[in-house]
Amino acid sequence: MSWILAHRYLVLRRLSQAGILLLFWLGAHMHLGWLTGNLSSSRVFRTVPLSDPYAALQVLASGHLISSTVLIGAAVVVLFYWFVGGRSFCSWVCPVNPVADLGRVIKRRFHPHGQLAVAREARYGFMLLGLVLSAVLGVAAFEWISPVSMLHREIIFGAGLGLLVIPWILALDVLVLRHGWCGSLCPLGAFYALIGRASLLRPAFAAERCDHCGDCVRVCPEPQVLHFDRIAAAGFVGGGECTNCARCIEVCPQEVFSFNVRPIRAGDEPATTEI
Amino acid sequence: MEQTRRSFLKTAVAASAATSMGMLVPAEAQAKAKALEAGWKWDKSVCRFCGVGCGIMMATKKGRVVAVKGDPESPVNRGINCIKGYFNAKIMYGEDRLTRPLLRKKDGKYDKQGKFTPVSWEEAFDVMAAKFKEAYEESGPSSVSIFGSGQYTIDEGYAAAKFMKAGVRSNNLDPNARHCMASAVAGFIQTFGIDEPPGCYDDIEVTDAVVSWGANMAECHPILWSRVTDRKLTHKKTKVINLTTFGNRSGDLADLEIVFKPQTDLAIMNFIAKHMIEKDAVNHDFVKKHCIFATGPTDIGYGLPADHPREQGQTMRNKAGAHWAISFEEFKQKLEPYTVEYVSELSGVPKEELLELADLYADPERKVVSFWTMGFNQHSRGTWVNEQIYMIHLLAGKISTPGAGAFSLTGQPSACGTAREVGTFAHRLPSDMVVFNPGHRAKSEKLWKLPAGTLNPKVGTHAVAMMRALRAGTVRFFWAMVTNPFQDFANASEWIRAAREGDNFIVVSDCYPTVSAKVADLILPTAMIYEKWGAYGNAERRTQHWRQQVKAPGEAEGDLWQILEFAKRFKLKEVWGEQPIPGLKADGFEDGKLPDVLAGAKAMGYDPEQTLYEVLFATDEMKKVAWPDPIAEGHPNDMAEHFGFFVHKALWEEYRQFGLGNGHDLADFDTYHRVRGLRWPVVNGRETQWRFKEGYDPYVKPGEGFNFYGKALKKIPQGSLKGEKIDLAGKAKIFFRPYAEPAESPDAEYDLWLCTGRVLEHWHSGSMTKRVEELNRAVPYAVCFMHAEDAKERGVARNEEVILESRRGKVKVRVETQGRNRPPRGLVFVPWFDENVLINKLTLDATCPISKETDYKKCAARVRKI
Amino acid sequence: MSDSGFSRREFLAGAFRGRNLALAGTGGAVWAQLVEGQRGPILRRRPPGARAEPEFLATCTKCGQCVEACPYDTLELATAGQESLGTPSFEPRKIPCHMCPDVPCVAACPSGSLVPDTAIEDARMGLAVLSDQETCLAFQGLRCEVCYRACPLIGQAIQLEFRPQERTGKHAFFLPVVNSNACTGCGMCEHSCVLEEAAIKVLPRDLAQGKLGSNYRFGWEEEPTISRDFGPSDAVQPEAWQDNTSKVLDALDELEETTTP
Amino acid sequence: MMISAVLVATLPEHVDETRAAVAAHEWADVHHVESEKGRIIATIEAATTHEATARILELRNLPHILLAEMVEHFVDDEAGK
Repeated sequence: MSWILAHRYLVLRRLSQAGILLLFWLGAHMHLGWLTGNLSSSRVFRTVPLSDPYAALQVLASGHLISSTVLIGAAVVVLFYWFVGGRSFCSWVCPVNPVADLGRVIKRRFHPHGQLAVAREARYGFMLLGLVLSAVLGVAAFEWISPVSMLHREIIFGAGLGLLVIPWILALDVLVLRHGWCGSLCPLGAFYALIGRASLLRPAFAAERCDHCGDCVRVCPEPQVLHFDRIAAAGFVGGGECTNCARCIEVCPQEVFSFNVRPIRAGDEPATTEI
Repeated sequence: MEQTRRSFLKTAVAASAATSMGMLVPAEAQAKAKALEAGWKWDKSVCRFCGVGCGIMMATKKGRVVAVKGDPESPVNRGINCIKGYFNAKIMYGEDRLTRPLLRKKDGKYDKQGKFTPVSWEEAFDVMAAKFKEAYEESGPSSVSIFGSGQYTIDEGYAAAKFMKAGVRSNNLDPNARHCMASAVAGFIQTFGIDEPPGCYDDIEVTDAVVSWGANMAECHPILWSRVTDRKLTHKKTKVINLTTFGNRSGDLADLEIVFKPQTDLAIMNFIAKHMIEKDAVNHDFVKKHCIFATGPTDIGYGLPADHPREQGQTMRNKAGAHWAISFEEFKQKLEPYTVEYVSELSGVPKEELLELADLYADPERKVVSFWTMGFNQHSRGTWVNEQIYMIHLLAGKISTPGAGAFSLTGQPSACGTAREVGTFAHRLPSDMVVFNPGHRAKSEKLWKLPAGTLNPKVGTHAVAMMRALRAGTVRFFWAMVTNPFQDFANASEWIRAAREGDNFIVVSDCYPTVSAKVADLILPTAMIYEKWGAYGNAERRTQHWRQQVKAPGEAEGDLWQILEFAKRFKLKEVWGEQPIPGLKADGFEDGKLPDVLAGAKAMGYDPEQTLYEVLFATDEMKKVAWPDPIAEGHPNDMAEHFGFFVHKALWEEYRQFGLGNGHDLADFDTYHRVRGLRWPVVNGRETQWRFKEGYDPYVKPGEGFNFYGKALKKIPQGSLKGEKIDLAGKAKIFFRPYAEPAESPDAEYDLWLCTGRVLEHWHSGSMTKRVEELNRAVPYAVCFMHAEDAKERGVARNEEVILESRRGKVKVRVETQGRNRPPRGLVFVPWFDENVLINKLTLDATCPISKETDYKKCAARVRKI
Repeated sequence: MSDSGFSRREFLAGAFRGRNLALAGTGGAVWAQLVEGQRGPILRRRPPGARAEPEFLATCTKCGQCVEACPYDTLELATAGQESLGTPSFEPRKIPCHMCPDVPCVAACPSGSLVPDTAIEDARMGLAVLSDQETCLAFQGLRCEVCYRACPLIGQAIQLEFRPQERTGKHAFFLPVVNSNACTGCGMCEHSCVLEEAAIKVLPRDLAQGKLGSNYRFGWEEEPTISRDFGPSDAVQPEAWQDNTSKVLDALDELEETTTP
Repeated sequence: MMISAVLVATLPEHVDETRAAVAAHEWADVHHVESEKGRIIATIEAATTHEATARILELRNLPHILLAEMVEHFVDDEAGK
């Protein structure tokens, strides 16, 4: 019980990830209309459209008109993540997240060596590259290779070869790339990180209680967002790459972190820091 | 040069032909042929499916059928097949073949509510004989029944008839052909005094017009339709007219497709006759020489139970078949009401279409063949409508002549050969004889070597009556062979309930688990066509024999084996004593009783302890027909091995004695194994293409021109039923039959006509074709064809599942507004092959009161959105 | 605008650092290769109302809502190892399109890749082609034509042509003929073909269909079947002849060898 | 031109007259005769299969003929040209 309390956000995240998959699966196989389609495009209760905004951007970049349904769906999603934190998608919804988390567990236990490092910022490059390639190739370039949608589709529409994404990502994360797929490559994560930079729901940071033990930095998948000076000044973990995973909230003995809504009034907005 | 080459070619072709006919066998050629078909043994056989009777060649290797081909030498099909014929090899190899007898048992004992449990044949027959005798000893021969089939081989049907009629003295034997051909039979007998068509398929190649009435030949007689198509393509004068109650594939070829309202065919034909008389298109010379006019009572009912509202006021229900001679003037007068205006309005057919049709028949320069099947036969006035088509052809003199005739197509492969010729009907004996005719009984008793008085003169329960008797509890033993009655019978739920809930014992012999098997108390696993020797008779009187090709799987045994083995369980003393027959009234018989004939039997040298098997099937004479026989050419014969003599041949030679000199002459057993079938009468080894016509029919003497020599019903009263009897030997009857309302019509509550029928891909109740994966994939389920506007009006879309219901039951079925059939507004068509869309739960068990054949084509139904 | 983990200047500078450029270049090339590999040959039977293939591929979001909407489970998303990953298509031999009048798959499509409000009779999922006459039973004279009777647009999309059967002298051929103007490509024919391998197959339209040259009209047809006029641009322009002597001479030169005795 | 081989069956006692009757047609030739079984193999010349069929039908309607069936059929594109 205490374990569950101590890991309450982890449990909730897994429930959320599994629940969403389950609803999609029921939609596809039992014709339960709560959630139909998949993460690329879907409908809630067969009415409210949802669409992957990055995918929509790629289609636009490829030079094709896009239907209003998809545009509205994309807008709904952008709006939603603007509110709950852009990369909340990554830790609460994305099916790759549990795989990446597993990769971290493996790494922590076995300390494999010889990993390549790519700058975490590379993902932004890939995000742009995705749009450029879409324009060049005339199709939504990332959607054609995206392990995120591939894994998701495979789980919902019948497991095939696409499930190989799991070992591939594990191998990449554990053996090859230091920050792994999610930490340095995923263009979709990068896109949501952009939204996240302005999003409302964030871990608030009570600097006065912090004893600098560093536990939070050790568990954080994107530790660069925990730059003490910056979060102390802002009172929030403001970095777009923060996934609202709440590991920091759970781990901190001082209860320094808690979810809160970031003030958006013009005057209250923390100054953009340029370092 | 060319002449040399030509003669060389002729020599070569002739040599090759001679080789293949086994006349000259150069060793070299033989060796070549053998190498080509390494290990394959080809033998001629017959297609298992419809009444067309296509020849096939079947190759076997190591006890399995490995290939089938159309028999290029078969005059019917010349090597081609339809898609069912193509799959003959596959029908035997379904995964769920029945291979062991299954008996309902509880706690190790038979129990009607028990579960199917595999038992030995021994135990199966023990229980079966006990249940048979239980009913028989309590209530006599009328309480037991066998429901047979037009898919029996000829020898199976013959053995069943002999077992029931001569053995246990019950006439409760009726075939499913009752649902198929009975009206045609009644029409033939009443009109010509003898059963089966005067013409043959060769009519097609020489005719100028083909009129199809209530037959979708394009799907149901595919190879014949192929011949009709060829005639139309190669003989530009040929016209094809398709008369039907819904647009179907036969319309593709037709010059004119006439869609009429159900039942109004009766009126249309009267209009044609009237039109012919008015245009003076009657062949007066022919009519005067060879025909007389006749009519019968009108209020003859609908074959429903007497207390049914529809039967009230139908005073002539019990004399439906009676008729009397009338004058031509009277005949003409009766046709008066059938003007083109009246008939057009009644039938919904535009006047010009009616006139075009009538003119076709009236044109003296045009030979016409009319074909029909279930649209006529499954009709509450089926006999009448059959008689009416002869009325038209006889008036025009277009009959029994190459290219001109009225031809009743059969549905089943041996509806003619087995059901009709053998006499597996409740009123018949072999070769058109009937049980109520003392002379016929005497002849049969003589040929069967029975003591006088053995045969039961009272007509048994016809098919529908058999089911009603099952419901009433008066029939308590029911054995279905080679058919699937609980899927086939109209108003099916009623009979399923009667079978499951009544105090009775139901035996089903089948090769696959069918609806009927599920309803049964005992299931007997049965060998299929190519697993036994046999013969079928097709629609053009062609008798075709085949050899056993492979062995049946597991413990499955043929129907003939089952009948003979079952016969071993009866001793003469159990069946040839005095027997009660409720309602029996006949000259020379005590009312309600069959006499004790054991004394007579003793005088003939029989011992009361002898079994029916010994007396009926293993007589000294039969046992002389030895096995092995050179005619077998290395083919197996499980029956002969088991019983120790050539059972099939022995039965055949006995059976054919009935027809000799009787207009039904058949050739001997061996002849049929050398040819591709022969059309009877076969006199002096020669087959007959056109009966009743001089020059073709050996029974017609020179100078007669035509002779309708059938003997039945040739003494009829004149003027009225009470009139003086006249003899019309040699003549055919031209019947006047009026229009009559259908048994049930759509009304406000049930607002649609329901018509049922077949599709090309499936045979009968689908028990075999549904096991062929390819055919099942082609047509996986039955759909309800309906007009798009009708569907729209009911708010249902194509492919939508709906409830289709009548006063008797309902099924769930998908709606089809496109596709192969195009019903008019107000009619839906559902094929009946699909056991999951058991459409016969809806159909009405009204029958033609004369032929007792059910009308599957008309009842009222409605479509309800789910 | 918000508190980010890096500055824009830093990002831009970083982005153009040599190592990153190389990474982007390599990554881009691999990525493009992967996408191109996906595209593969267009051999898929698309759902009803699908736009022309390139547009369809670009706009389809692979969401699977059409798959979910199909009551017959006809549609499938391409899985890994198949080309155009994630896009919907169907295999008629497994499950054909049943041509629902309300076309639920099209209604479900959010992206417009399946053109909204497509009437099912106007769908062009592919084109049935009787690809092998040598095995087709009808062409051997057998009474099969299962494909014809299975066709939901019987008599329109597949018609029967009757021809006398010379070999038997008394039967006829019933030959199924597909009419490309009416065939929706639903695949009922391919599905129902009773051969071990179907002799009639639904092919993508662009592979299966011919196109009449714009310079010819069928004289007996009132409405021309071609889509475009034969414009002046299709023919050689008069200007091209103005100074074409060299071309003529070249052509004559090429005949040199042929005309040498 | 087409050459069809036809099996003609008759009763043994009628073999000779049947043979003559068949051979009387200018388009028919008799090649093999099996007197004891009453079987004759004849060839028929015809321009089309339909003509061949009609001719077989004609043979079949001759007196004493029990059976006349085509057993081999050969189409010769060379001859007749």
